[in-house]
Amino acid sequence: MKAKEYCHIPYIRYLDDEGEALQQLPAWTENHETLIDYYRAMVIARAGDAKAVALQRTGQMGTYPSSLGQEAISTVCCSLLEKDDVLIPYYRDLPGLMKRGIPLSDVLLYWGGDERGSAGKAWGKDFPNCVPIATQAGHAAGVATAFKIRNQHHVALVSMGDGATSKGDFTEALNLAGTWQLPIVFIINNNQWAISVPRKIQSGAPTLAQKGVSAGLPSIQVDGNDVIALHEAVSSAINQARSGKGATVIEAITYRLGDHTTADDASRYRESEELQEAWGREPIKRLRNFLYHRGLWDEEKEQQLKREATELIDSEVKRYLNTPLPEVSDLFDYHYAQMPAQLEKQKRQALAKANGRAH
Amino acid sequence: MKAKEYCHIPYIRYLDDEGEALQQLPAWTENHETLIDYYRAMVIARAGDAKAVALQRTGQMGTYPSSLGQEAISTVCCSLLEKDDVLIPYYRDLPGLMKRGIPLSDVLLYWGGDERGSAGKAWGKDFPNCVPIATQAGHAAGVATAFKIRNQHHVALVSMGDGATSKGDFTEALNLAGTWQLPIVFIINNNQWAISVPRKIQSGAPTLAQKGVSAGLPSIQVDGNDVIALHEAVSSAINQARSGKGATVIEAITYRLGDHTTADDASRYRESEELQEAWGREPIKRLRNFLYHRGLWDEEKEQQLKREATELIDSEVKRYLNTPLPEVSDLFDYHYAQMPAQLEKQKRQALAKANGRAH
Amino acid sequence: MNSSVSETVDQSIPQEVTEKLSMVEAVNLALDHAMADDQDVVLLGEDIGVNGGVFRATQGLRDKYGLKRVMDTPLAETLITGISIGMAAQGLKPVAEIQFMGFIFPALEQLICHAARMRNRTRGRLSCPMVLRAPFGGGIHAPEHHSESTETLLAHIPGLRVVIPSSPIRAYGLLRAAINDPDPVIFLEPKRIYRAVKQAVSYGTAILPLDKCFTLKQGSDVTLISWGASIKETMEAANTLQEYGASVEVIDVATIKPLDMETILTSVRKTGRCVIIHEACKSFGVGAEISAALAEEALADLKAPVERVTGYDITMPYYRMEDHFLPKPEDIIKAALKTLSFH
Amino acid sequence: MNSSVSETVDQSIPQEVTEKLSMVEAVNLALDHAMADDQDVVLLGEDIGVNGGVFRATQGLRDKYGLKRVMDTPLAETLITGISIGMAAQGLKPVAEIQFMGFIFPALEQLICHAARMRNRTRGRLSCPMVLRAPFGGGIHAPEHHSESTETLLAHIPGLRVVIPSSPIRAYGLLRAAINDPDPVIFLEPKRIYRAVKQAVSYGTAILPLDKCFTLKQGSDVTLISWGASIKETMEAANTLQEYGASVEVIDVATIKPLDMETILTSVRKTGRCVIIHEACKSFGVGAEISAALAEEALADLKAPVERVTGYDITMPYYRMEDHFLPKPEDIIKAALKTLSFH
Ligand SMILES: Cc1ncc(C[n+]2csc(CCOP(=O)(O)OP(=O)(O)O)c2C)c(N)n1
Ligand SMILES: Cc1ncc(C[n+]2csc(CCOP(=O)(O)OP(=O)(O)O)c2C)c(N)n1
Ligand SMILES: [Mg+2]
Ligand SMILES: [Mg+2]
Repeated sequence: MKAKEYCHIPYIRYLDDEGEALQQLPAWTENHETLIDYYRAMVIARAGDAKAVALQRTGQMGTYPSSLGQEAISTVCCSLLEKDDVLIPYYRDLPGLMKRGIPLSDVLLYWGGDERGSAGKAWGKDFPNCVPIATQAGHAAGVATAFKIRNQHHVALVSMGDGATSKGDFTEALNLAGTWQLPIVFIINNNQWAISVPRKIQSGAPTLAQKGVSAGLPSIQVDGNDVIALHEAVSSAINQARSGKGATVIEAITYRLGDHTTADDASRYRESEELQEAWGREPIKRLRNFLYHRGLWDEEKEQQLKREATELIDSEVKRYLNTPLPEVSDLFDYHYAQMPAQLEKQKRQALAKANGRAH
Repeated sequence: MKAKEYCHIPYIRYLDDEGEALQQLPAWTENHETLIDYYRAMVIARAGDAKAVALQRTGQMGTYPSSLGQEAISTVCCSLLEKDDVLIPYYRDLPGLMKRGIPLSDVLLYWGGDERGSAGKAWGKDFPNCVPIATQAGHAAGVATAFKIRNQHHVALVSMGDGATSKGDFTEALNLAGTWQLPIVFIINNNQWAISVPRKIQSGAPTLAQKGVSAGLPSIQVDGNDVIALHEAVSSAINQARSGKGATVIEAITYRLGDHTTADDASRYRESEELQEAWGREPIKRLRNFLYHRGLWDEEKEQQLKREATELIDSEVKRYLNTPLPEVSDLFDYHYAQMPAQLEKQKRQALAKANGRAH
Repeated sequence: MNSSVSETVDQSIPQEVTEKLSMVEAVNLALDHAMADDQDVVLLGEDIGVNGGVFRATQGLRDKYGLKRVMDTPLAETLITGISIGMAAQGLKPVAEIQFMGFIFPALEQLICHAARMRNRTRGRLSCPMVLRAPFGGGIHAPEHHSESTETLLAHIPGLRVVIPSSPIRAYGLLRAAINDPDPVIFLEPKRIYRAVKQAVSYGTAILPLDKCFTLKQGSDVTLISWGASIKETMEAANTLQEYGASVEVIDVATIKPLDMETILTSVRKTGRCVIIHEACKSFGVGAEISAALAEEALADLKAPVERVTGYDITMPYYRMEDHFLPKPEDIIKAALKTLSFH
Repeated sequence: MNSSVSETVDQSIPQEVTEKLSMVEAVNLALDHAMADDQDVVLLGEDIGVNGGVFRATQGLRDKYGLKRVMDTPLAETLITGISIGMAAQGLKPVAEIQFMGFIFPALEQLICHAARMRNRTRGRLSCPMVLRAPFGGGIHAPEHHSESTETLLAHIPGLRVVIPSSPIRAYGLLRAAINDPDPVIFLEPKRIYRAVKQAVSYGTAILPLDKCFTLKQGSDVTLISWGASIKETMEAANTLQEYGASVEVIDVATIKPLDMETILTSVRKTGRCVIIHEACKSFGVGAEISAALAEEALADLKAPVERVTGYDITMPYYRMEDHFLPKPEDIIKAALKTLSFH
């Protein structure tokens, strides 16, 4: 009675670590625009991410969780979502947020300790960042339930880390998704670490995808650094959800090339060899090789893209840094549509105090 | 990508609905004592259970959840546990508790609204009844962790209903059991209903056993009305746990022949045909047929057993009904080993009030 | 916002009344009317569908509004709350039932971290117009975990509203208001009085404000303050005290959060004496906030220390002994007489 | 149980001191000594092993005591609490870490329904000698959910103890007591002052009682009452007030539950004036219970209404604005002067 015998989880991969095709590529890859678009998005996201880390290091922003090395997952997922679909992200989704059209400055504002980072119009109905691990899985199930009740053919896409799969919220949502045939895509960014806890002591299951099996959901593993494999898995899952056939669990295998956050020092608990090896599998280099080898990309384009990225990021950082403090009244004004009398009183006290300090 | 294709859960059954062998029986069944012991235990448990219902109906006890039709699971599990193993039961485990040597009167006291029902020596280190669904799964994992830390070759056996498998507590405990290779047997009493919620709208998974697959655990289904199949599955799971090879999930398929509790009226939500059919599969009749057909049981033995049961139950009911009210001080004395001064003050108030009322 | 809302029992008897309803029937009617009025109102919870809820609060609604609007969920309170938040963020108005308040704790992370914060976190971009209903309180000889009163835990959370009715008319009016409200409301139903009295309730019954106490009885010597099922013992005590010659004011707080201290202060400034009654444990209970606020804001007007008549700081006893835990009319009378005789 | 425990900083400096420790180092030392003294003490939590905890409270202990006694768990707070209860029922003494108090909510069902009740439920047959540690409070510019103070939710639960140290010596003495205690103790560590001051702490440092306030400063005009990180601002305010000529008494409540009202009452009966300071939201906070109990039991001695200086009834703001939320020395001074000038 070995568990492994009961359970087979497919693993999808198209490109090897160097960006060479391992098998016949899907037809859509003939349209190079998509791949180039992925590449551009990942390069810009990585530059934005590096800037966010730099802002923290220079005391201009708070704790920040870098998405270094995991850009492919978030980028591909959010490229494939439609506008009326709803993204329920977690805190390591900078690339996807940017792909959804959310200004980098919003994300910086959030990590810079300002609620207005989740308030902008560009967010649409997407969910703000979620810090309490795995709680967003329930929200996704609720969003998908709303779609179903209203007969809307939209999809809820929810992301989370490998650690999040241990929390009951995740499995409760999986179970509902299976029971109610909900239009959800669960995407697990398995970056091998939950802060200092490695994948193997997070769960004894040979794959995290098989958590989906517990709910009777189709469940697959995919190379999370391979945009082609991701595109295949995610688009098929989105289509399935959109056509009323229910949810899919996708475990995307990648690696957290950075520290957990800027407050963390991964060298305390992981071997540098492991990190070095993982650099050899990272998604941007891989796709760059692929594009170079096929003559779809060159050094000039690369330089041009880098300039674009710098320009975009500089202007967003400027917007971030120039955002004045919120009003003190903001702390009170958004708790209830109708402010209770007692809170009104406290607000007046806070304003008086703030004025007192200002003088 | 159909989930079912990824996952095969074995199903164990030895006796058909009429108690005829469906395949070669295991060697231990040659020793008839075990089977007769199971039969006796189930008959006594069912009589005790019926008495508990009657006590509630006649206003002599509070709400009670009958184990009617599900006696085999609890009986076999608790027969196979050793004294130093720890049982972490749920509220539908009367047969097992009696098998563990816990007086029926304790169980009646509990449902009669008296904490002392969980206090007796006979309970050993076993856990008291657990009402908040699935929370006991975490306790079992903790008990098993203690065994592991102390190098004790004991087993934690935890039971729960089909509904309980939807609650995150259960899957969190499964995950830990797999990760830490804990000596646990998870036994699911799948009686097809969670109050009014039928199995199929509790989970979209084809089996509940496959929840264990999410944690990489061996997971099986067993006919929960077939003591031979249960004995095979549970003893093998206990052996595996005891020998350090980790946990097993056993889904025992049975049927709740009664209402959810005495406060429930199942006719509101389930078809009487379904109930009638289920009576045809119930465990006691099945084992009785088996024993009769092999000449191991007869009418005289049956009558003798019924007299024994009545005698035992009458004396236990007497003990229950004659148990005087607890002291008012009991309400306060067991909150802390060292009673805080403020509570001491409240206790004095309560005692004074009680004395005032008594006069 | 400045005047107290007095008891509406006598005021709001609607014209089209055909029958009198118990409190749980009034809850059912409020849900029915809210669903009829607004397509976005959906119900979810354990056993609320064909079974109509273990107390029958949702009886008949699945047949009337269908499976998509009356959803039996799997057994998972974290999930029930999480999906309510997800639905609410999309503009639905979920009304979730937690079968008993003793099982609300798995919902707290979602309530505290998300429901209560969604509006503030997104500066109004998303909101959480959900209601979480739960029967609560002791006195019906229920099993373990079925009799607790832990409203304080919810009252302390900024961004939530906590509402507790104590009559069929208030149950109807407050629940309809809760469902209409654009923010999350915890609606706690004192099950001991689910079927205690009947009142005429109909579509015309007034929708009530969510931040106003109800003055059930006017008086000048002492103010009794309570909510939920304890209103019953409080009114009994008030009547006895009245027979003794005391003029008693009774306030049903009803909206625990936000707390309408204005009505309470006005009353106690007048009477100078106050007894607070609740089933929950005394320490760090809702009564503490009321008592503290009274002494902080009306110290000079207090003619006697405020008295609290409450449960002890112990786990709710199993039912054989629960009577020793629950406040009784004689306890309230004794406390009131103590304040009246204080000098 | 009758006399107050005065500040032990000066009393308990042990003989074998080699170095001065910060509060988080004192926590680490207390864990180390408890594990050395008692084989049954085991640690568990997220990232407490090789990483030594995100604040380094468990640093070095995995290497010293091995994987079986220092357990990195999967990411699941419900589970962490559930297994602690299971282990405790078998006689182990688990000390679990919740990484930040903002993530304690999934633990509440287990804490409320089981940890707090095991002894009472089994009339002493089983018990729950566990400690749940969690860093809490604002002021370190942390991300969302990392800065809340929700001690009230735990203080309201019968069967729990809630303890909050405010200095390295008290952290050591209280944590060792918490681990020795045969009942569940929630041990909340004010992370803003984890490294604020250093004190000499060693194996000889006194183990402290779990139901006694600490009088940090004696005075006769006004009593300032606080706990945790706010003790810092409270002491600053006390010093300034002293310069103004007021004689200030400062009490560190430290043991939030059970609350040592005796020490508090004795002080306020003497001074007649009281300011309570805490970071948590005001309404239904721990301050409410203290203020209510003072007015109920010492009304005649109060020369001025009790003042509460607390967080507002709002969600902890993200860090850019958290300063507007946290009580400041000038707020405390202002409130104290208000009580001093009351007539
Ligand atoms: C409920 C909860 N517990 C603990 C934390 C603290 N915490 C933040 S991130 C993290 C690790 C998450 O790991 P994983 O899910 O793998 O995501 P990753 O950060 O690796 O992308 C922890 C423990 C939290 N945010 N929420
Ligand atoms: C956390 C929690 N939620 C709700 C309940 C109320 N409740 C009691 S039993 C039950 C159904 C349980 O069904 P199942 O797990 O299948 O066990 P069964 O009663 O059928 O044996 C429910 C919802 C509870 N006890 N605990
Ligand atoms: Mg990870
Ligand atoms: Mg069941």
